[in-house]
Amino acid sequence: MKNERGQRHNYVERGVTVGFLTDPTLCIGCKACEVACKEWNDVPSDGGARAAIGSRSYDHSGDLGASTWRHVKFVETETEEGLPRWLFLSDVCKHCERAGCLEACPTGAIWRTEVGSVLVDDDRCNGCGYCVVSCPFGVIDRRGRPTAEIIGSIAGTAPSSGSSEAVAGEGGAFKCTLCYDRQVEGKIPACANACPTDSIMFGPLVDLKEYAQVRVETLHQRGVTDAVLYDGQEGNVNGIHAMSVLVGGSVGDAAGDAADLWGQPSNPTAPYAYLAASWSSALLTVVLSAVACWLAFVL
Amino acid sequence: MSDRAPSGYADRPLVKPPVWTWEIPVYFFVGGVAGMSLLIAAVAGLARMSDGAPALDPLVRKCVWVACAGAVISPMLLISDLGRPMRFLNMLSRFNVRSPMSMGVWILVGFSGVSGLLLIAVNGTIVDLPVVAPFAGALGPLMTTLLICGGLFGALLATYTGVLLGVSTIPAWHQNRRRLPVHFGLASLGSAASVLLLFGSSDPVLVRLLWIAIAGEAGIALLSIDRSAVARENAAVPQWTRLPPILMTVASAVPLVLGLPVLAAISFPMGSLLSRFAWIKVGRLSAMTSGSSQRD
Amino acid sequence: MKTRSRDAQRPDCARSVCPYCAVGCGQLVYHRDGKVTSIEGDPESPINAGTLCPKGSASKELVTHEGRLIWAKVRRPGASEWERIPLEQAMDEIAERTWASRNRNWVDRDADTGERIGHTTAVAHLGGATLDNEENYLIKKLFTAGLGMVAVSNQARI
Amino acid sequence: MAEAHPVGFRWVMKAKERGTKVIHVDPRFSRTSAQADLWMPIRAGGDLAFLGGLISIVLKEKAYFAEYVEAYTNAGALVHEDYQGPDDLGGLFSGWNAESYDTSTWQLERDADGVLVRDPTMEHARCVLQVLKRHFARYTPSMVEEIAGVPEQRLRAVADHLIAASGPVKTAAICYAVGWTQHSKGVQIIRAAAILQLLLGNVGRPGGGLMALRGHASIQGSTDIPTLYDILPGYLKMPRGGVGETTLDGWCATHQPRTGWWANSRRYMVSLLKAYYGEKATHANDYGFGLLPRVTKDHSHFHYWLEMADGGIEGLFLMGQNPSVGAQNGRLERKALAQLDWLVVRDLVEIESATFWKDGPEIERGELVTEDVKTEVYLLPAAAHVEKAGTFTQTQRMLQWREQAVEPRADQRSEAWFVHQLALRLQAMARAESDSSNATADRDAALLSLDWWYPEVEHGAIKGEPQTEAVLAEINGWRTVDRQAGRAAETQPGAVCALDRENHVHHGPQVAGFSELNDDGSTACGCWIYSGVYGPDGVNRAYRREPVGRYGHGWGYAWPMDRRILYNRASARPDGKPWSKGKALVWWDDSLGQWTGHDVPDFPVDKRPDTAADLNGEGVAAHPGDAPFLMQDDGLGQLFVPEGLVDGPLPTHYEPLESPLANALYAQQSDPAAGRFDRPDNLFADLGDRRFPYVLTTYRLTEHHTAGGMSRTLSRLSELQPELFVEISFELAGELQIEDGDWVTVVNLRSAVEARALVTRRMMPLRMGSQDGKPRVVHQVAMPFHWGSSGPNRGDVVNDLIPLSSEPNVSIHESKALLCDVVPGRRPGDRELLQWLEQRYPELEIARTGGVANVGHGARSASDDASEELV
Repeated sequence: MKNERGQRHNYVERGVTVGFLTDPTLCIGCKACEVACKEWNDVPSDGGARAAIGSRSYDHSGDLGASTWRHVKFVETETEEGLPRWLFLSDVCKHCERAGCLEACPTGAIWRTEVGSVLVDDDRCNGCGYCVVSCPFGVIDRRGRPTAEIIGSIAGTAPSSGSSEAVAGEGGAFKCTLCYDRQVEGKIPACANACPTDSIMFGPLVDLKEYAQVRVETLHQRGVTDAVLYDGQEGNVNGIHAMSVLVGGSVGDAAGDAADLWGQPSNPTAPYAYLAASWSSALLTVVLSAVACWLAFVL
Repeated sequence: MSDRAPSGYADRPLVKPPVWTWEIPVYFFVGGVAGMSLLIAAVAGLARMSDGAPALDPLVRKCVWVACAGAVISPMLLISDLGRPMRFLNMLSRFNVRSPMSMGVWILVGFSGVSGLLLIAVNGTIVDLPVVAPFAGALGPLMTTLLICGGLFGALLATYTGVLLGVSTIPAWHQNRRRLPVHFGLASLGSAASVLLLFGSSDPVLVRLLWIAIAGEAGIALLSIDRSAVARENAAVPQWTRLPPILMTVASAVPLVLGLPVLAAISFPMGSLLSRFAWIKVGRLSAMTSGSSQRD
Repeated sequence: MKTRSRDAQRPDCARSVCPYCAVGCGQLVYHRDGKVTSIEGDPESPINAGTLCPKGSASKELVTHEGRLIWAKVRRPGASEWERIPLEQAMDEIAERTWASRNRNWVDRDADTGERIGHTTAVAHLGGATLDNEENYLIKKLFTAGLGMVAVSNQARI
Repeated sequence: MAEAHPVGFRWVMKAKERGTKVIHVDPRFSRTSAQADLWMPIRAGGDLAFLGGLISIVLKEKAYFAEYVEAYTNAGALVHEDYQGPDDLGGLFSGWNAESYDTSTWQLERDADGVLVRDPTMEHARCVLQVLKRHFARYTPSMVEEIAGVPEQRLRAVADHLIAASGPVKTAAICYAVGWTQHSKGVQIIRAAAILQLLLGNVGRPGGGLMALRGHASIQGSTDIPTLYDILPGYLKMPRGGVGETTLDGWCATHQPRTGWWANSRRYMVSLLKAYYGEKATHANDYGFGLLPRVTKDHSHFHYWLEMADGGIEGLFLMGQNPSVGAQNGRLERKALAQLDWLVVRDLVEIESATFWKDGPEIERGELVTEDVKTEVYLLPAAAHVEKAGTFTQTQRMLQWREQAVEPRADQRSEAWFVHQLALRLQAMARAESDSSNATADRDAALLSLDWWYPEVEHGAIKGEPQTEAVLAEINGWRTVDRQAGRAAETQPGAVCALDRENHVHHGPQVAGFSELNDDGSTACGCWIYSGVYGPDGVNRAYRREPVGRYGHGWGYAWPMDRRILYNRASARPDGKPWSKGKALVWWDDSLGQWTGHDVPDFPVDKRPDTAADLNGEGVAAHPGDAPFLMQDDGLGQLFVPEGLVDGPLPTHYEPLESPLANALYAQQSDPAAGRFDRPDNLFADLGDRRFPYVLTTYRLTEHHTAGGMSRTLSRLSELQPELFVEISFELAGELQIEDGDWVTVVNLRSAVEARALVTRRMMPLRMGSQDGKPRVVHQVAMPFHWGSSGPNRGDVVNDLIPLSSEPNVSIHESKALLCDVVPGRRPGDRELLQWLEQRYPELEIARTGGVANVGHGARSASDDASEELV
């Protein structure tokens, strides 16, 4: 399976559900995906929650967020013989099958496109911020004030260049758009287009799923026995469109500690799971308080 | 293999902290007070019915005034917290049952509408208008339905905010998704009663309501002492977040017992307001410590 | 829903090569109304097949960021600030200084053997690895074959 | 390679997916190591010992590709009787006379007709193969471990992989970059790799060879058409003063061998002179050969920079280079700029080299005072790669034409415009002066003879831009037209850009390739190796974009003659058949009576493989049909190099100029012919100086570009690597009690640099033999060198830590293996830095003050035995 860079695809017209498969065993940690994404989408510099030097190997982008839509993670570990082992993985919004952000959005700004990607319409979003606390992967964020200040004040790292002047698109929620505007043109997303080693694979989700199984199997045969597929089947998001192979966890584990190592939830839970319990409690309170008032009056 | 753990991301936050600032906790408090005062108005009006029409005694009038004040202030607070305030109308472009934020907006709209009508109705000027005269007979049941709707919207307004936090990925919030609506409801009820007391209404019902709220809060406090969210054990939780339960229970009960209701009517709402700020702060800390290696 | 698609009206697209390292990745430079809109890998290049590294991917910012010099500037001896200078005047002044320094330090013949040397070591040049072949050709032709400058060097040093 | 050539590494990854073994040798476990099958940690400076170890194994176990070595290399040639190697002379070769080598004892035996005497069995005691075996005999696995820190079984693993991947059916490739070249013995390290590849039969074959991963977009171009002091376009040597090269014949006597491709030198030089001086280059005036300036010493960057530091240079042009950050001994580099009368800087941004007088470190430290710096600095904006058309030559010798996308803005201009406008002005001044008096006739003869004919084009608001296609046409070469015989009415067929600025016919049809160049003035050619890029068919081959076949012919133009793999005759057996079906590249086709294959044959197309050598033939005709290495005099791969290298015919391990170890193999500590520029502001630490216990090496990051002018100024790259750091092992960090992310200061005799400590397991202490009974452990620290004092993303200049030095053959500096100390905490502020340095290392103050050590400066280092000095 290969990224089709020369020809134009017509996934949008045919409504084909597309996605990413990221394979860390091909990644060289060059961060071309981070730069290509920002250049194509004019994403401003993420001077905000900057991971200070020394806290995360060569990863200074810190986290996905409103101004970092692709984020290469670096893990330094060791082989059995005690030789260094350096792993890289390009993280991105998961475009969940059932997306917490989409369900939380009160303005309908977040919608699912014909290719199954979850897209924030920057012209509708009024920055209410509820999607930010509804994403089980901690991806989407509101740009500019006050997220940077909040994180800065808590994590004790004042935003290094928390520039006060207005940031482009300030106040809106942002995340990876799976380059919907490129896809309308029949082009593949900017990150997959740039990736020198095709570690980021873009294509129909069905084909990616099939290829992912084959790839994990091949890796196991080749001795990369700790390779597992992280496809979001656990938890309640019913699968994710941006899958990745994970390495570095313990051999043969279900994706548990590999997910932990890479800072991914092993059991991503979109908040809709809590609706019933919370609303019922609210309605019960309404009734009880009405009764309480009645009693207070009548006695 | 050396004992050195791999430099991984297990200690990095799994979810993002809330982006809301002071306007939201204040709105939770103001909305709660306004909401519950309309509930009190409704119950008061219906409990003291006379000849098919709810009594519009001074307590009900005050409650409606408080509700209307809340109905005016709340939207301003919500809109000011938006990243793009000028687009607040987009919230009204759809009705999304699965989003507590969307439901909350419609509850607030409903509440504001009803409290507006009640304000007019309660002031009696409408009754003398010649155009209204022929419907005089229907006023009683109209007032009843208005009060019932107001009470319903009011109570929902006071409790949906609990659902707003409860239905989220923030561990400290969703782990308390059942407790939060109850807590916000009771806190609002008690605060509404206190506010009315402070506005000079001496109706003994208010003190009883305050007692109910205090008892409720004491119950919740006892329940949550044993386990509660990751926030409690987390060392980074500032001390002041432990203050609200005390204010709303002991610090309110003692003045009541000593016959100083005004003191209680100050302590309780203060505890209630502080509690909203505490839950936001705890929510942020909970997000920042949501890394898999810190999972409790 | 407004899609900000850059290719909607097919702006011109220049075929170029990345200015950073010597791998020589092909680049497509999309531009409209005299401005570069985006730069990505050239899918037909057998070298990079449409891919780019982080530096190559940053080419658009490289050619459009505000830190780029736009106006010629000169710092007069002892001055503590730059001052603007018209480009033509700068060229004249540079030509005069080159001419003067070269002639003042012209070595026509070897003092002992009388052998023709015909060079100056008082005017030097550094740079070239990031320039075009045509530019390096003109530099060597003018400076060495024309002016007799021998102190000509660049990053390669082979 | 994944770090500095990520897209080049795409193809290594594709090969790895198909089973190719990838071995990475590097002092630091980098992103390349992360994807390699085998990482080889090595002590910076031990590369040649490591390669010698591999050669020694290949020779001892006769694992070399015998048929290839016997036929295609000078393995069988006999070395001069009086030749003596480093084992005999304590690390030197015979012929060393304290300053340089007399190479007479290195010559190979020739018979009466001058043909090489070769022992086909390669057993003769004096034959090159046996000399090689003796030379590398002591590079045993244990010796390699002691010198390079490479464990024995790991060296064995690499040898096994290389041997298994060589021979008729398989090939192995070696890719290298400045990690090998930037050493005081850099050329010899490459030589060792070349010997290894020749022995394994990997040169000239698909998937084999030795590839230099060059660093800049057109650095290959800037050596092919060189802005370098000692060569002319096409690697023709610049005439030197005092060695009898006053005439063309004199020059040809030394640079035109009778045999081998260089026999054509005269035709290329005359054609170049015709391109330079046009009609003024005639048979009568030796085609203007006398007009060329003579080289009298080493005029390369460091050498003339030291003259500049001593006030010997008045003016400097900086065109696309930022020495204040990118060059070694930054303090000396920047202070030297202050000695200039005038400086012209042409760049995209306001680089440190343009603002040394304003906010350079020396200003902060008080070493320079703005008002006292008299240098007049012109800062002219340059056009970017999308704002001008032209060709780059990438690392596989391929020329690629760039289309111009947009117009430059305001004063932004291309370098071509700048040089063209400067040339017009200078020629006008020369004409004015020569009209008034002919005293200066001799001095300005060259400038006035210069054929500056370039037609101009207008684009956007810019006038006076020389037509780039015209310059490329001149580079390709054409048949000259006798313009005195009246104006030719119209251009001849096959001519390209034939009208000059006055619309007169300037030249005739383009030549199709360098085989058409003559030495009678009938042809002109700006760079013979590029000839063929813009032929008579008017097709600019650098502009082609239709790749065909495995090697992408039809995309761009690889010199020479669009050949993709050099010496590919060696991909066929002596009898012309491919070594194996899978590795067939070029072979003899009997039916066609020609060489054919997947690449342009690097051999006379119709010369049969069994052709005997023509004893008095000229050039390649003198070679037999089975001599692939056309550029060499004997057409053979040079395992032993009798001529052309100034520091020895065979690679020999020497320690870096600053090393923690004594040379374990020979008494000679470092390369005898390497230059150290011993000066007060360029001191080296002596062997065993315990004040500098750690090995320092430098490298590049993927996210930044050399001196940072094209990356630190971009937000999208800067935020990926926001701060300077130094990579330190957990073990060393433990000894120094520093944590990941702490500030540390790296200091040596040149300067002190502060950086964040990145404590990692990717830097490993090396166990290297033993020292006074205990196993010796050597710690290494590694630093990227992109940061500087200007622009939004600033940091200390790592190159300040590195002394000027020059490798004997190409005068490249040694910046990959040095010594340093690592001190926890930030360095003192700029004001106190120099005093702090001199306190730590009194010899700095002695050097600065010329011998008077000020007692008042406090603590003395243990090694200081100077008598008590009065204040």
